Amino acid sequence: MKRLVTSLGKVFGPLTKLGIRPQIAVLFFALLFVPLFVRDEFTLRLLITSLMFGGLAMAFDFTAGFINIVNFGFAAFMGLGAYSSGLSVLKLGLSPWLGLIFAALLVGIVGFGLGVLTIRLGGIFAACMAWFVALALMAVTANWVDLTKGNSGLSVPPLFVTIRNMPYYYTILAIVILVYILLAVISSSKIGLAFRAIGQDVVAAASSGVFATKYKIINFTISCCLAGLLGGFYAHFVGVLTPQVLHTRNTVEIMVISYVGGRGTIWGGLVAALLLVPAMDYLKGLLELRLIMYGAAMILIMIFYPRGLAGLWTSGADYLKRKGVLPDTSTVSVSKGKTGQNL
Amino acid sequence: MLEIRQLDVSYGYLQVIWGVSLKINEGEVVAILGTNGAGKTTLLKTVMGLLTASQGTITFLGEEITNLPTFKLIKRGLSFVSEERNLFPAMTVFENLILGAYTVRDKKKINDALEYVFTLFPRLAERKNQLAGTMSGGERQMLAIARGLMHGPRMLILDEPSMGLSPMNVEAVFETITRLRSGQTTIVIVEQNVNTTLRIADRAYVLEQGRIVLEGTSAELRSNDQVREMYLGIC
Amino acid sequence: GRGASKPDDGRKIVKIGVQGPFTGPASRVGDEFKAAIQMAFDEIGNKIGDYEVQFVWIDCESDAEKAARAYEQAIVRDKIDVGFNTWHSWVSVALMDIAAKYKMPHFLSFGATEIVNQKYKSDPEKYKYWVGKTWPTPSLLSIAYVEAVNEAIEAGLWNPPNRNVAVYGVDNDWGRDFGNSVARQFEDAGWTVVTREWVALGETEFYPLLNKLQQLGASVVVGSMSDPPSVSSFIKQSREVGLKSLIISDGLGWVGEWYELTGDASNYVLDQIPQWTTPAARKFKDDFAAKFGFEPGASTAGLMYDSARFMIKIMQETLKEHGALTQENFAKIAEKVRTGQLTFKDGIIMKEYKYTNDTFPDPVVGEEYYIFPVIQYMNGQGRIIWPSSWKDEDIVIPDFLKQ
Amino acid sequence: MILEAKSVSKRFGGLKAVNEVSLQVQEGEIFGLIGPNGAGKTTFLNCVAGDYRPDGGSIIFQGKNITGFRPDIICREGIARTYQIVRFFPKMTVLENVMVGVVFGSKKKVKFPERTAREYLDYVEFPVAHHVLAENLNTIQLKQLELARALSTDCRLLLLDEVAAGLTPAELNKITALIRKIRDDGRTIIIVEHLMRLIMNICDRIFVLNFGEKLSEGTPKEIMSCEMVTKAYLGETYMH
Amino acid sequence: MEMLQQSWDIIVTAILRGGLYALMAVGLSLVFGVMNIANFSHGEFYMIGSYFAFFGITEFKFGPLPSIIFAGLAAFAIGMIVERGVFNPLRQKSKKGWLMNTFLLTLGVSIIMQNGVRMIWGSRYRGVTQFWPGRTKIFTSMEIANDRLVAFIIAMITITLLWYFLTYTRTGRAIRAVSQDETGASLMGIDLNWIHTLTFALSCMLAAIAGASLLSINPAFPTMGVNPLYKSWFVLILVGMGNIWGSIYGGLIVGLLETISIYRFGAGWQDVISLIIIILILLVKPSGLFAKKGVKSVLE
Ligand SMILES: Nc1ncnc2c1ncn2[C@@H]1O[C@H](COP(=O)(O)OP(=O)(O)OP(=O)(O)O)[C@@H](O)[C@H]1O
Ligand SMILES: Nc1ncnc2c1ncn2[C@@H]1O[C@H](COP(=O)(O)OP(=O)(O)OP(=O)(O)O)[C@@H](O)[C@H]1O
Ligand SMILES: [Mg+2]
Ligand SMILES: [Mg+2]
Repeated sequence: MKRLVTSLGKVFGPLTKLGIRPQIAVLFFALLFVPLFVRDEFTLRLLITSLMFGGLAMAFDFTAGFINIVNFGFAAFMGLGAYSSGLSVLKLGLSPWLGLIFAALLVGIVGFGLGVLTIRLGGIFAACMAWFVALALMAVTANWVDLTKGNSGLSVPPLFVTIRNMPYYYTILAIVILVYILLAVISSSKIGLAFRAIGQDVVAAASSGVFATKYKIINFTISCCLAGLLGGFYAHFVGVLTPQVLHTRNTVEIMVISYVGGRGTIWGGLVAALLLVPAMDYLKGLLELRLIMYGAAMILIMIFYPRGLAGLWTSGADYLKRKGVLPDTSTVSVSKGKTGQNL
Repeated sequence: MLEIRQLDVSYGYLQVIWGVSLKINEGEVVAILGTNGAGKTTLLKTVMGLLTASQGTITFLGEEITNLPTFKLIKRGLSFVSEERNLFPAMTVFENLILGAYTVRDKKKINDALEYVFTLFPRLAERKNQLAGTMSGGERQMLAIARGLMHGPRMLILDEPSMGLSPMNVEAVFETITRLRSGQTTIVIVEQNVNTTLRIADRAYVLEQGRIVLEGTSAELRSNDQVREMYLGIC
Repeated sequence: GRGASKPDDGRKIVKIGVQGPFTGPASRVGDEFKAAIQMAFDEIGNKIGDYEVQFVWIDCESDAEKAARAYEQAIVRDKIDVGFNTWHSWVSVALMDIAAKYKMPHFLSFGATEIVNQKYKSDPEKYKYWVGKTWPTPSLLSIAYVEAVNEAIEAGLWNPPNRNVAVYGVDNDWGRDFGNSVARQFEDAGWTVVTREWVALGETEFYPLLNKLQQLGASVVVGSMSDPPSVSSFIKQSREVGLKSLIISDGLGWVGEWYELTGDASNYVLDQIPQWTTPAARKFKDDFAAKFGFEPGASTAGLMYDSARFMIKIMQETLKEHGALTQENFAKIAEKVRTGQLTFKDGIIMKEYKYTNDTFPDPVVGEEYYIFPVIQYMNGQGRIIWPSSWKDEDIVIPDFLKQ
Repeated sequence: MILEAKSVSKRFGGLKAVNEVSLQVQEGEIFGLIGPNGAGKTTFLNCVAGDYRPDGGSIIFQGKNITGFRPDIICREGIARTYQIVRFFPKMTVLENVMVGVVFGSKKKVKFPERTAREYLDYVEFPVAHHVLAENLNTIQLKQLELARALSTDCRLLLLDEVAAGLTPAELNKITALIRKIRDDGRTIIIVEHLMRLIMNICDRIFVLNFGEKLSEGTPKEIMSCEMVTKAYLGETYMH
Repeated sequence: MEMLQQSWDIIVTAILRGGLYALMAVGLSLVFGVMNIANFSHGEFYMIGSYFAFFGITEFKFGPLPSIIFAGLAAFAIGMIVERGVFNPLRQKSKKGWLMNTFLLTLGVSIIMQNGVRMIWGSRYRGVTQFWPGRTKIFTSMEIANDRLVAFIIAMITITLLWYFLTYTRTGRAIRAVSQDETGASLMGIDLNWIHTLTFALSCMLAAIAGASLLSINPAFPTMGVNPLYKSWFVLILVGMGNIWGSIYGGLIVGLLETISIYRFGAGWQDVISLIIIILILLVKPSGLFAKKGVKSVLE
């Protein structure tokens, strides 16, 4: 066992350097081959949705878990991406693929603006500012009927001519891998160091030479850009958009996934999505009871395991390392080391 | 009056206090000395129910008080002036003092206590209506001590009352302690200012890495070589 | 799980996938749907010929993505044989693609706005599995108000101070479609539209709006809101403000308990809503209330009941003609529904539910087919004032509107 | 002269926390800033480090006017600081805490930030393993960590706000030696401290603030014998 | 003349609207100030307040006022249960990441309450047509339904009582003390657990009173709490945390913004307009209109 892990460690060594976790690389590898075994259209669709939420949760965590600002309007930026991709196809005649890119860029720009808006705000005020911007966006989407068709809904052309789920599956898988790698690389780079520094103590970060504003804006821009991209995918996958896509309800859903996954980990959100979305689907028959269970589960997790799945994984791995089953390879361990007590 | 037996305290996995036992008699001034991070604050907080003990017992006036919630200890006559002062910054000096007497229901007793602390610290009487958050460091410390006296405690525990104060204010604080002592209040004091502390204390304990390593009267300790080297800086 | 396929013990089962908002913000409607469908199928002992009917309740949660996923699950996992019903138009749009993908005939959906028609017309061949709307595009119905008002004026029942009309509505697909089409129809009939006001869904505070309307002094105030708190607040507050206009509140009576919410503030208000007119309808209403403990709405539970019975008829017809209740056979029968060869005449709400090639996906609208009578409320009762052939009474004009 | 403050002022509402303070700090000296609680010492440091923008006056650092610059720019210009109440990144390891300073704190591009960070930790003789999360450290360790982070920005001028508060005499001796070492390695230091023993021991010159204004300035000896200082700050009965 | 009349209408409407926003916001602010919980289940207590008032009137045949008081007390009790069952356990376990963890807890509470109510009472609308029939003339031309006026008065009285309670009573002072320094408060002999439970329950009671006194205007249904919740957050953020009188101004400002935008831009845009203005205000005053920097308390 130990030797296997060590040799795997060698293979993944360069990846780990970039902050890409071997277990996630394995997961992606497995996901690549899923359609070979699962030919069931519904399961594929469920996986598509799960991956989509996983991607969103990762992008959300990139802000919440690193610079410690909860973008409580996150769904609206995803929705904005959906609408801008859809409308760019309908009104500008772009191909849906270009639409996705257009959406990513546009929402990235809006994220830039949001970053500028929230510069001076901290904590709950920044979260509320993002939320208010989102609510305003949603109201605009509902009211600008000439452009968006408002609450009647906007029909959006699909990405593929075929109606099978497979192409969508590989598209979203590619997007999610891209998102993960991008976020993992950034967050393990110098920029990531700056993100975490300003997330934990802005003043100390500034006095160490970190220009908080710049990194806050970079973070918002990237996170929103990815939300826009995923939103664009949503648009062309589902085929119809209503302002409800921008609803706070969806932000809560993404937030729960990312928190259950574990804050500040990037990968936690993806794993949580792959578990939670199917689980919720499985329980659909319970109607309200399902949502009550969902609420209760949320409460129990927050009370008893606030570090989420990632925390569970880490403590599990720590336990194994202590038992000597796994080699202690990490240079930067998150475990609580024994501190020396004195000079 | 207060007795601690074989106390262990940990933060998570990290044990900080190891089998500490000590005893404080009525009317004494006892100092607890120790290097930074020796666990002095931890010890006091555990006595006050702000932290939980994993092992051992604490008795106060013959009754066991181990791990009782803080507010019950206040009712029994303990009082704690913490390192961080813990004042209510958006309330006036007067309101802070009134809250000090939260456990006292008798209006007259409250008024007497107010009068007493105002004679101790005339400065507070002048600043009765100033918000605590706007007071200077020295004034805050006075307020914290005064507030700790408001419910007429039988034992007052002070954690580094002179920390961060200018020499003049330090002087004032120690003067107050001397005066309290003559007022029959038992006092436990934790200080870095070893020199001065040993001058006013009857007895002292030395805590090191969470263990009691020395104890004795002030005079004994002052002449102890180890103490002289470690704390008095005399080599 | 529910992923079971059919039993091999010779029992014949037909699985019908019913879409609806069973949880989420519109779950109230979902409750009524479910109850009405159960009423209809209970009456036939849940059997079509020797087939036992099994329901797969497909919850859309008022969300297009979730609805589509649930629908695909119902098709792939639960192996439904036929689809039935929706509530939101956007859900219809999302499901049309799924239905086309699996060639799953899907009958009689509420989702009514133009967006559904547009999608259907963009590729009728592809979307032919989307069979019929239970509710026509709103503009097809709202013309009745204009006619009712104009007829009253011509008949000398009312001499309005001006021919101005103010339009209001809830800000969603329904409210806007309705408001805009009724505005157009009033304009075509020579009226002037002085304002159009959209309010947020769930809004219950109408003082500013009503004061504005009152100052505009239009003779008629017309609009629609889909949620009862808004409607009842609007009506009550219009009395509080003392609005001196004839109020048309399309959809006031959509939920059974409307009178408990508005009280007599609803007097004189016009609505266009199916009524429990026939004995059969009233019986349904009473049975429903007795069975489920709440008042059914004629336009939700009532229409759903008709729709479910039409569905039963379709299923029976399929069995009769093709001998088995399979997806392919349902698809074949869809052709007859679309062309008007198969219609439903025994409804409690409408005279006849019928589609033709010209109207599809809308039902045929007309006095002998699908029409909502215009009614006027008085002390908790709705009395039909239009069309004249159905009329209970003439329109009553309140004193404050008389000149 | 490395730093010059020309009649720097900072107000909070009606309160003049720092009022027209002018001072000069020479290259390579240890400059003490003392005064009663609330005299404006921390506020003055905040003005120099850019945490506050002065309401009036100017601050010249190495011949460059840096008044009102952002703290991160000032840091990269070469002024680093520690805080009276320690500031650090609790969820990062000791090493990462210092790396923030190494990577972002100086104009120079550091090739191997990790190695450099370790060097600074060794420089302050940091006693704890480098992969420990900072939230698990105690006060003195945090102060050392903060010092290492400040130094890691490769500063020319170091502002220390009550680094010695709460230390025992033995620890005090260590920190005194460390401060001397930092100065001897060519850095200038401004130190704010209440501990006279330390101040008198290591400062080349001392500046006394009272109610936001200059009270006195001079060598430790001069200050000790200055009557005004005794009255306002040390107290009549002050004795060493 | 007409302009004047219209301005009066706007102002009166805004005041009536704002009063109840203020009542909601005060409760939110109380819980945030004392317990540091950003409560997203506040709207659900508004909702159950509505339900209890309905049952008070229809089942127990109370009059309007007793029904409202009944609703307040019932919500108080439920609030106590929720605090003891949800927030208290977390506090005992760990205070790390408290703000975000409790935020998620409140989301959970909100989901459970919404769906629980739907399960128990279904999603039918429960309302009464009127509490206090009739209208009152304000100024020369404007008439206002008594229900609305009384609801406003109830809100104002409740807020005043709360203010008195917090300022002058021993327990009120204890609540404020906890909001400023928990350790300090416990060192004064204050039972933190009790104060937290009390505070949360009080806040729930305020929301329930708001919901109950509007029953004749808003029938009760499971998701009715969402809108008032949003509005009270607007108010809270606009005025800054922990300021009771500020909440009243905030309520009026939000009411006024909405009313004006309805008049000027049409109904659908009210959220856009008022949100944009709130955002602009926040840009100028990042911690809210009335917030004092660095001082955290429930009452200034
Ligand atoms: N952000 C602020 N807002 C309002 N007043 C402030 C602020 N910061 C400091 N003050 C006030 O300015 C004065 C000077 O404070 P400063 O912190 O500079 O004192 P100090 O000399 O460092 O005192 P100490 O030795 O106690 O640390 C004090 O009266 C303080 O209350
Ligand atoms: N919240 C905490 N979590 C983990 N460890 C802690 C915590 N608080 C204190 N410690 C550790 O416990 C030990 C004792 O700390 P304590 O504050 O009791 O020391 P002290 O003697 O009061 O020191 P000081 O003179 O600095 O006040 C230290 O090693 C410190 O790092
Ligand atoms: Mg201590
Ligand atoms: Mg200072």
